[in-house]
Amino acid sequence: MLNYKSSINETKKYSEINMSEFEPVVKINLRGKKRDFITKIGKSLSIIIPTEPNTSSSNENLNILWLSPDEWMLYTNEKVHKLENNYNLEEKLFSEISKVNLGSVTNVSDHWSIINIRGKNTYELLSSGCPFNFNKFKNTKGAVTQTILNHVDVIIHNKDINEINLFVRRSFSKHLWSWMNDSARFL
Amino acid sequence: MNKNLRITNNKFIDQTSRISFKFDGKTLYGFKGDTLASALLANNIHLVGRSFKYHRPRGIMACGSEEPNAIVQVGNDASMTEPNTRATEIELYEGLEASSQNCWPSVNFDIGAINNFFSPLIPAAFYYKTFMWPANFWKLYEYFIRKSAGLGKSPTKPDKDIYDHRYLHCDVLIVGGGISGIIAAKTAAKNNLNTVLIDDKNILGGTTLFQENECFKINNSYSNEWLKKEIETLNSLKNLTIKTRTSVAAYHSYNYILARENLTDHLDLNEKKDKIRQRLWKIRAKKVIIATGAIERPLIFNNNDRPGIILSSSIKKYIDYYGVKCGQKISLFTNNDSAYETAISLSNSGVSVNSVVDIRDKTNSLIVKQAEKLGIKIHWKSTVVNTNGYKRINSIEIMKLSDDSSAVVGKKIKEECDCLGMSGGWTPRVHLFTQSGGKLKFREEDNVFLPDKSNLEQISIGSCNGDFELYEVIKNSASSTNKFLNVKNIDYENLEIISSKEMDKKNIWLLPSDKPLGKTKPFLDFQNDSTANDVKLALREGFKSIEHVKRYTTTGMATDQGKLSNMHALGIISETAGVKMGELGTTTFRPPYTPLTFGTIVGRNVGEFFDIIRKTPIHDWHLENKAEFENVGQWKRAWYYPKENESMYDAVQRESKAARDSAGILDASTLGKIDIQGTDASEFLNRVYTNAWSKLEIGKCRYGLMLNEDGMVYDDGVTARLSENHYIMTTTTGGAANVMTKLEDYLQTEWPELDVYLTSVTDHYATISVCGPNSKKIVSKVIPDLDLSDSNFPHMSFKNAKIDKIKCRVMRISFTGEHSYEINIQSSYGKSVWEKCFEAGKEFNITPYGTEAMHLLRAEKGFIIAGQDTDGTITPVDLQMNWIISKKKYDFIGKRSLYRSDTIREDRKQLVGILTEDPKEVLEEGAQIVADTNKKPIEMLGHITSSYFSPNLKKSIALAVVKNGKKLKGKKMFVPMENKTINITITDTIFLDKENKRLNA
Amino acid sequence: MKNKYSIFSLIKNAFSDHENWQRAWRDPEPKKEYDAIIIGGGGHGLATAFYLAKKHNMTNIAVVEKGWIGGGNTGRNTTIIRSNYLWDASAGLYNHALKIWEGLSQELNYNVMFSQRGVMNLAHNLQDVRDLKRRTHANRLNGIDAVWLNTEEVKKFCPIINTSPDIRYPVLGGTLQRRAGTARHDAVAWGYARGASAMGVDIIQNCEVKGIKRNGNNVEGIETTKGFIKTKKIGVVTAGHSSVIANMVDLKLPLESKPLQALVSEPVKPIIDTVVMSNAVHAYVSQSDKGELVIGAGTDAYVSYTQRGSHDVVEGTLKAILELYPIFSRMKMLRQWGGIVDICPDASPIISKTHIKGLYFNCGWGTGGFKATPGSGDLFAHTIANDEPHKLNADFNINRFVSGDLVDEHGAAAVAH
Amino acid sequence: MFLINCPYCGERDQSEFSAGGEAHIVRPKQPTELSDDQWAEFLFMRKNIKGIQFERWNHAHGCRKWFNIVRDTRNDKIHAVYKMGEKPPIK
Repeated sequence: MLNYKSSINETKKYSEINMSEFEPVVKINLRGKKRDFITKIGKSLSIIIPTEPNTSSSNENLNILWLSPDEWMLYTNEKVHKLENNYNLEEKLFSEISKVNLGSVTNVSDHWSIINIRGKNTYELLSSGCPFNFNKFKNTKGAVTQTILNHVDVIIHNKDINEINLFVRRSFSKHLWSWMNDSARFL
Repeated sequence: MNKNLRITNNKFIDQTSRISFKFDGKTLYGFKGDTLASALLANNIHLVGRSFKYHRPRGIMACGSEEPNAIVQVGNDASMTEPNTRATEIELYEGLEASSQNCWPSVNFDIGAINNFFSPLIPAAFYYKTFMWPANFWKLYEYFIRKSAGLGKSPTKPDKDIYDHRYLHCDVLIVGGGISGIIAAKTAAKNNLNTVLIDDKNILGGTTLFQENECFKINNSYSNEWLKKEIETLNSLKNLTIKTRTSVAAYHSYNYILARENLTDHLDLNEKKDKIRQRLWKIRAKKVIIATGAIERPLIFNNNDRPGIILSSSIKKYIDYYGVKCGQKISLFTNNDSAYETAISLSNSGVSVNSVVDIRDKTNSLIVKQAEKLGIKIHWKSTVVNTNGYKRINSIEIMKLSDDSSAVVGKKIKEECDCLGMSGGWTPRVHLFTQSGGKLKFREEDNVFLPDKSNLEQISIGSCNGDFELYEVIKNSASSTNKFLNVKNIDYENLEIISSKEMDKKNIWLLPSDKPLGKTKPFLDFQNDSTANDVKLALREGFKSIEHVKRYTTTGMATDQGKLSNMHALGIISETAGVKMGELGTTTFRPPYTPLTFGTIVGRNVGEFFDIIRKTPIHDWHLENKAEFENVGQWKRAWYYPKENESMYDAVQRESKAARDSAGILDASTLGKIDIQGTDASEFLNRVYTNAWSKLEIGKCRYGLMLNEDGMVYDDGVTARLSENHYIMTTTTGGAANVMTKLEDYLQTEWPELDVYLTSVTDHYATISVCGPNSKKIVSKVIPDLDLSDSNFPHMSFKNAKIDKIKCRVMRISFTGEHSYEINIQSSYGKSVWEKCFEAGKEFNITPYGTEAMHLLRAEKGFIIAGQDTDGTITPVDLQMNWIISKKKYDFIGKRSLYRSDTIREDRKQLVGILTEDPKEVLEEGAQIVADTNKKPIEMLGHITSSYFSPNLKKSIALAVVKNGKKLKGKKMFVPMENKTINITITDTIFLDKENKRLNA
Repeated sequence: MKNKYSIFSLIKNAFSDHENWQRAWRDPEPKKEYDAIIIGGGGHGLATAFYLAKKHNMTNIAVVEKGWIGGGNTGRNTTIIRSNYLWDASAGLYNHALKIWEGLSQELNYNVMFSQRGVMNLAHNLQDVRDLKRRTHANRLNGIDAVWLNTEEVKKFCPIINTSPDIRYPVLGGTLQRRAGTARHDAVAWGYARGASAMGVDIIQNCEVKGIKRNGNNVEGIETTKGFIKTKKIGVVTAGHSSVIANMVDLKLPLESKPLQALVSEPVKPIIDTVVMSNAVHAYVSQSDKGELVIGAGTDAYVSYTQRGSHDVVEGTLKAILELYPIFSRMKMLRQWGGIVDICPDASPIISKTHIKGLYFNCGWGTGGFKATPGSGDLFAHTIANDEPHKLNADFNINRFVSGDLVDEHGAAAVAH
Repeated sequence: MFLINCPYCGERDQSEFSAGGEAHIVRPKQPTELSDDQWAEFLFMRKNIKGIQFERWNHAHGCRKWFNIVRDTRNDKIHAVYKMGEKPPIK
C-alpha cells in the first residue's frame, strides 16, 4: 500500500493560538462563466455558489469559496480515506461540468494545504505578515480573502469567531508553517 | 554625583531608584526616568563629543531628536554596539555603557582638533579645489580623508537582537501626544472612531506636562494639572490605542505610515534578551492628524557652539522635568518670549539667572513682566557677540544693537556664566507633512513654514501648524479636529484660559558682531561644522539654489538632518541673495524623520526567512540520502547525491553513466503544470506555442516552444492531450509562475472570446522520472497491470493508471534520450511511489540523479535548457529548430518578430555543438569563441552555453551559440582563456544516439 | 582658466577670508539665438556642452535647465562607475567613459574624487556564475580589467561579506573590476559647468522648456519660461523626462520612466572600502568618503514622475544587505530618496539622431547612467557637431528597436547599476 | 504603497498587485500585415505620460484578474479603476 504523507502534519499551541493541518480533504477548483455552470453546480451539490466577492457558502459537508468572478474553491469538511483517491465529488462534477463544456473542474487537493488556526491571537498572527485589513473580515463568518502572508499567496476562510482555515500551496507550506511558529512565539 | 545639580522636588524622576552607567569608561549614577543626557548634565558633564570637521568640543544642546552634538556610541560588544545614538533620546538603564565619538585618543584630548587650527584653509567644499596633484595621489589623500571622516563605529559581528513588523489599520491616526494630540485623540475616540495615538517619548503630555507657570492656566489650574486629568480620561476610552516610545519614521502617500516602536532599548541589560527589540508598525489610516509640535531655534553668533550652550527650552525641560540644573550661573539669549519661561523655571528652582539678553526693544508681555517681578536682569536690544571657554563656556560678551540692528554699538560687557540658554524662536515640525507630498506656505511675521495644500486625508494641529500660544493651541486644535472628523465635541468650548501673549516679534538670522564675519565662527550646522561664512561663500561662488548650498556646504546633511540648521541657512541665503524666503522654498525633508535601524526595516525577514523556500513532496528522501541541493528560483532541487567522500564531479559522472547503463530516477516535481480546459483549448495552444496542436491525438504528448512577442525563446515543455478539450501543460521550473501569468494575461485581455480555463496544478502532482534501458522492467514491477509494450504505450504518449488504489498518470517522454517514464501522482503519495520505484529498481542498480546529471544527459542529446542555452536574444531559428515553427499557422505569440530585418539575418548567433581537440579538456561555460586569435580587436563569435565531460561518450562535449554557426559545422575555432587557448571544432548539437534508438531500447 | 583651483589658491584666499573666490560658472540671461542648445543641465548635458566647446569649438551654445544643475539623477544616484559590460558595443561605450574618468579631475581642474576602489559583482546561483564568467571572458578579450574570483577570493577582497554556504543564496563567486569605483556626483556636474562656462557656454537655470518650434522637418528653437530661443540644433538629455520632451514633437520613444530609490546610512568610520553589487539578491553597497553606507535599491514596476517609490523596494534591498552583511543590522538609515529613470527595453541607452533634422536624443540610461557621464557627453557632442554618430555610439540608435538589433544587457543578468 | 481598488475584490494593498504598463495597446489582429516600423510601435514605443496615464494592473495575489486604472503619474493619485474591455470613465 502507498503511504500517505501530508506536507505538515503537526499541531502547535501558543498563547491564545492553536495551529494544525486540516487533512486530507478534497479540494476542487471550479471555473466557469456560463449561467448554467452556476445553476448546475448548485443543483448537483445542493449548495449555492457565492457570487458576492470575498464570500463563501457552506453546508455540513461542503464549502465553496469565491475566488474571482469565474473561479471558486470547493472543499469538504469531512476528511477522506488516505488509501485511495477516487473522489466521487470530483468525478460527478467533472462529468456534469467539464465533460459538457460548461466550465472547468480541477482536482487541487494536494496543490493546497489547509492550516486551521484558532484562538484570540489568530488575527494578531496574521497582522504580523499580512497587509490585508481584517477589521471587518474578522467579524464576518464565512468571509474569504486571497492575499499574501509573509510574501506567500494564501486563501483565508473565516470559519468562526477567531477561527480560520488558511490555504497555502503545498510546496510553500513548510516554510510558511515555520514562519508562523516563529511569529506565534512573540504573541 | 554632584548633588547640588539635582533639585529634590520633582514629579517625574524617581530619585530613590539609582542607576549606574558608564560614560567613556567612568562609572556614573543617574535615576530611572533619566536620559543619558540628563544624567550626564546631573554629573556636570557637558563635553560629550567632537564635531565632524574641526573636531571642536561639543556638548549637549537639546533634549530630543533634534540634538546635533551629543551623539554617542552605545555599548562596546562587537555585535551589539550602536553608533551615532543621541544621548538626549537614550533612556538610562542599568548597565548602559556609552562613549564619545570622532575623537582620539580621548574626547578631552583629541588630536583631530588640529583641524580647528587649519580651519581657515578648509572652508566649505575645499576638497573640490585641491588634492588634484599629483593625479595618482588621490587614492592616498582619500585614505586619510576617509579615516578622519565618519562618526561612530559599525558593529563588526552579526546583531543578536530580533526585530518585527505589524500591520495596523485604523480610522484616525494621531502623531504626537502633546496637548493638541491629546485633544484630538479624545475627540476622535469619543466619537467611536477606531483611533491610534502615538508619541516618541515614554509618556504623553509633551511640554505642557511640566508647564507649571502662573501665566498658563486652564479653568484656574496650572496647564500641567489640567492636562494630567485629560490624559487620565484617555486611558478609559476603549477604541483608543496609545503607543508611546513610538516614532513615525515615514509618511507615504495613501496615508501609509511607518512607525518604529522601541520595546527593549530602555530595559536593563539583563532584561533585553530574547525579546523583540523594535517593531515597525505599517499603518494604514483613513485620516491622519499631525500634532508633532515645534523645535526651538538656536541663534547664530560667534562661537555659538561651545559645550554649555543649550537651547533655552531644553534647559527648562532639564530643570522642570528631570530636575537637573544645566549650570549654576546661567545666562539666557533670546529673540522671543519663551526664554523667559526658562528664566522663571530656573529661579523658581533656585538657580541664579545672570541675565536675559534680548535682541528686542523692551516688551511687556505677561511672562516678561513676571520675570521682571522675580528680579531677573534683562539686556534689551542687545546681542551676544562672542563666547569664551574651550571645553565649557565660561563667559559671554554682550553689546547693544544699533538702531537698525545691523551692527553692534557701545562697549562690550563681559558676563561670567557656566551655561548659556539660547532661543531663536520656533520651527514647526512640518517634516511628516512634506514627506507625504504636502506643500508649505510661509508666514512672514514669525518666519515659519506652515502646512498648506495636501491631497491626502490629513491635517496638522497645534504648534506644528503655527499655533504657539496655549489659548490658540486648545481652541484651534479642538475646532479643526471637529471639522476634519466632522464630529461635534464640546469638551473644549467653554474653557477659561490664561496664556501669555507675545507682543513683539523680531528675528535676525545672523547676529551682528564686532569682528568682521571672516574672523568669526557662527555655526549653523553644529554637527557638520558649517558656518554662516560657508553659506555666504557658496553664494559668492554662484551656488544659488538652496539645494546647491546645502550640498556645497553640507548644511543640514548631518544625522540630525538639519532640524536646527535648515531655517537659518534659508534665512541667510534670502538675506544675502535678496530673495523672499517664501519664494526660496525649503529643501525637501526626506524620510526617515529620525534615523531608522536597518534591522527594524527588515524585521524577521532574515536568515531562514530571507526568502521563501519551496520543497517537493520527495524532499525528505533527498535529505535522508545526503543530496546536495541547488537553488532553482525559490525551489530546493536535488543537485547530486555524493556517496561518502565522493566529489561532485565523480558523483555526477556516476549518476549520468548509471542512467544510461541501467536505470536512473529523478524528482521532476518542480516542473510547472497547468491544467487547460475549454472548447478552444487547442486553438489557445496554437496561439501560444510556435507549433500546431489541433491534430494532436488524445492520449499523446507534444513538445512546445513558447516565445515572447519579440520572437525570443521564453519557455518550453511537454503538453499532453487528456481529452478533446482538456490538456495539461508542463513548463520549466523557473518559468512556471510567469508563464501562468502571461497566459492568463492573453486570455483576459487579448483573446477574451476564447473558451479556455487555466488552473495551476504544479503542487498537486509529484513527478517521478524513471529512465534508462531497465526503466520498463522497473515500472512494470511498480504498475503490473499497465501494458508497457511500445505498441500500446509508445514514446510521446501517456496512460492513466493506478498504483495500489491511487490514480496516477504515466507519461512516456524523455529529456535524457533514454527509454523513460514519468509518473505523475498526487503529492501526498509522491514519496511513497518514489520509494517503491527505488525498491523495484534495486536489482537494476537504479541510481537517483540530480539536476546536474540531468543537464549533462540532455546535453549529450543536444536538448536545450531555456535560460541556459538561451538568454533572451535567441530565436527558435537560432536554435536550428525551424521544424517547430509551424508555417501553416497564421499567427502565434512572437511570430511577427521573427521576420524583422535583424531576426531574418542568416548569420545570427546559432546553437551548435562543440568538441575539443583534447577530448579530456572540458570547456568553461561562458567562455568566448573566436576564429582568429591574432585579429585586433579580437572578434568574439559566440560563447559556450553548456559544457560537460560525457561519461557515456568518454569525451568533453559542449553546446554554444556561434555567429553563423549552422554554416560552420566542422570548422576549427579557438577558446582563448587567461592562460591558454583551447582548440575546438564546431559540430552538430546531437552527440549521442542521433537515430534515437535508445528511446525504444 | 582664471582662478585655477589648487592648494595654493586655497592658501592665498585664506588670507582674504575667502572673500575673493569667483563664481564657479556665469549666470547669464539667455541670448536670442545659439548654434546649439542642450536641454537638461545634468551631468550628461553639461558634459555634452563641455565637449562641444572643447573638441568641436562650438562655444555659442547654451544648456537650459528646468531647475538647478545636477539636481536630477546626477545628484541622486549611487555613483558607481564600471565598464565590465557584456556586449562589445556596451564595453566600448562604458570603457571610453572610464578612460576619461581617470583624468577628469585634472581635465576639469575640479576634484571629482574618482576613487578606483574596485567594483565586485557577486554570483548566487549557477546561472549567475555562467553569466558572470561569460561577461568576464568577454571583458578580458575587450581589454577590460575584469577577473573572476572564487568564494574565498571574494571573502579576502571584502571580508565583511557573509560567504557562509548556509545562507539562502550563498556567494558562489564573483567578478572584480579594479579600475572601477565611485566619484562625487555633485562635483561632476559642477566641474563640467565651471569648465563649460569658462569656454563661453551659457548655463541657464530655472528655465523650463515648454515647446520645440519646428519648420517642416527642421527644428527652429525652443519655447521656454524665459522666452523663445532660436537654434538649429537641439540635444535633449533629460533622463526621466525624455518622453515629456519627445511628446512635444510627437516623437514616441521606447522608454518607461520609473522610480529608482537609494538610501544612505549614518556616517561611520571606514568599514567597507570597495563597491559590492549583487543582482540576484539585489543589494548594492559602498561607503562614501564621509562615511555613509550608500545603498542602491531597485526600481518600481510602474511609471511615475514623483521621485518617490514603494517602501517594499527599500525593505527588499535592506533585507538583501543584511543577508550579505549581517553586521549592518544596527546601522541606521539616515536618508532615502528617489530619482526618475528612463528605461529602454534592452537596458541600453539611446544616443542618436532622430527623424527630425537637428533634434538629437541622449536617453534611456535606466539605472546606470552616471558611470557613462563623460563618455556620453563626448559622444553626444560628436553626434551633434557632425550630425553623425561616433562609431562608439552608432549601435545605440533609435532604429535598433525596429530592426530588432538590440544591445540586450538584460541577457547577461547585468542590471545596469 | 498604493491602495488599489480592485474592481472585483475591493481595496487592497499594492503588494497584492503587479503593474502591467500602458493600457489600450491592442495586439494587432494581423501582425503579418504590419511593417517593421508598425510592429516596433506595438512592441516597444510608449507614451510614458507625465500626467494622467491609463495603465494595466493585475491582482496577482488576489483574484488574478487584469484591469485598468487611471493614475496621475505626477502624484500617483489613482482617479479611476475599470475592467478590461470597458471604456475609460475619464478622458
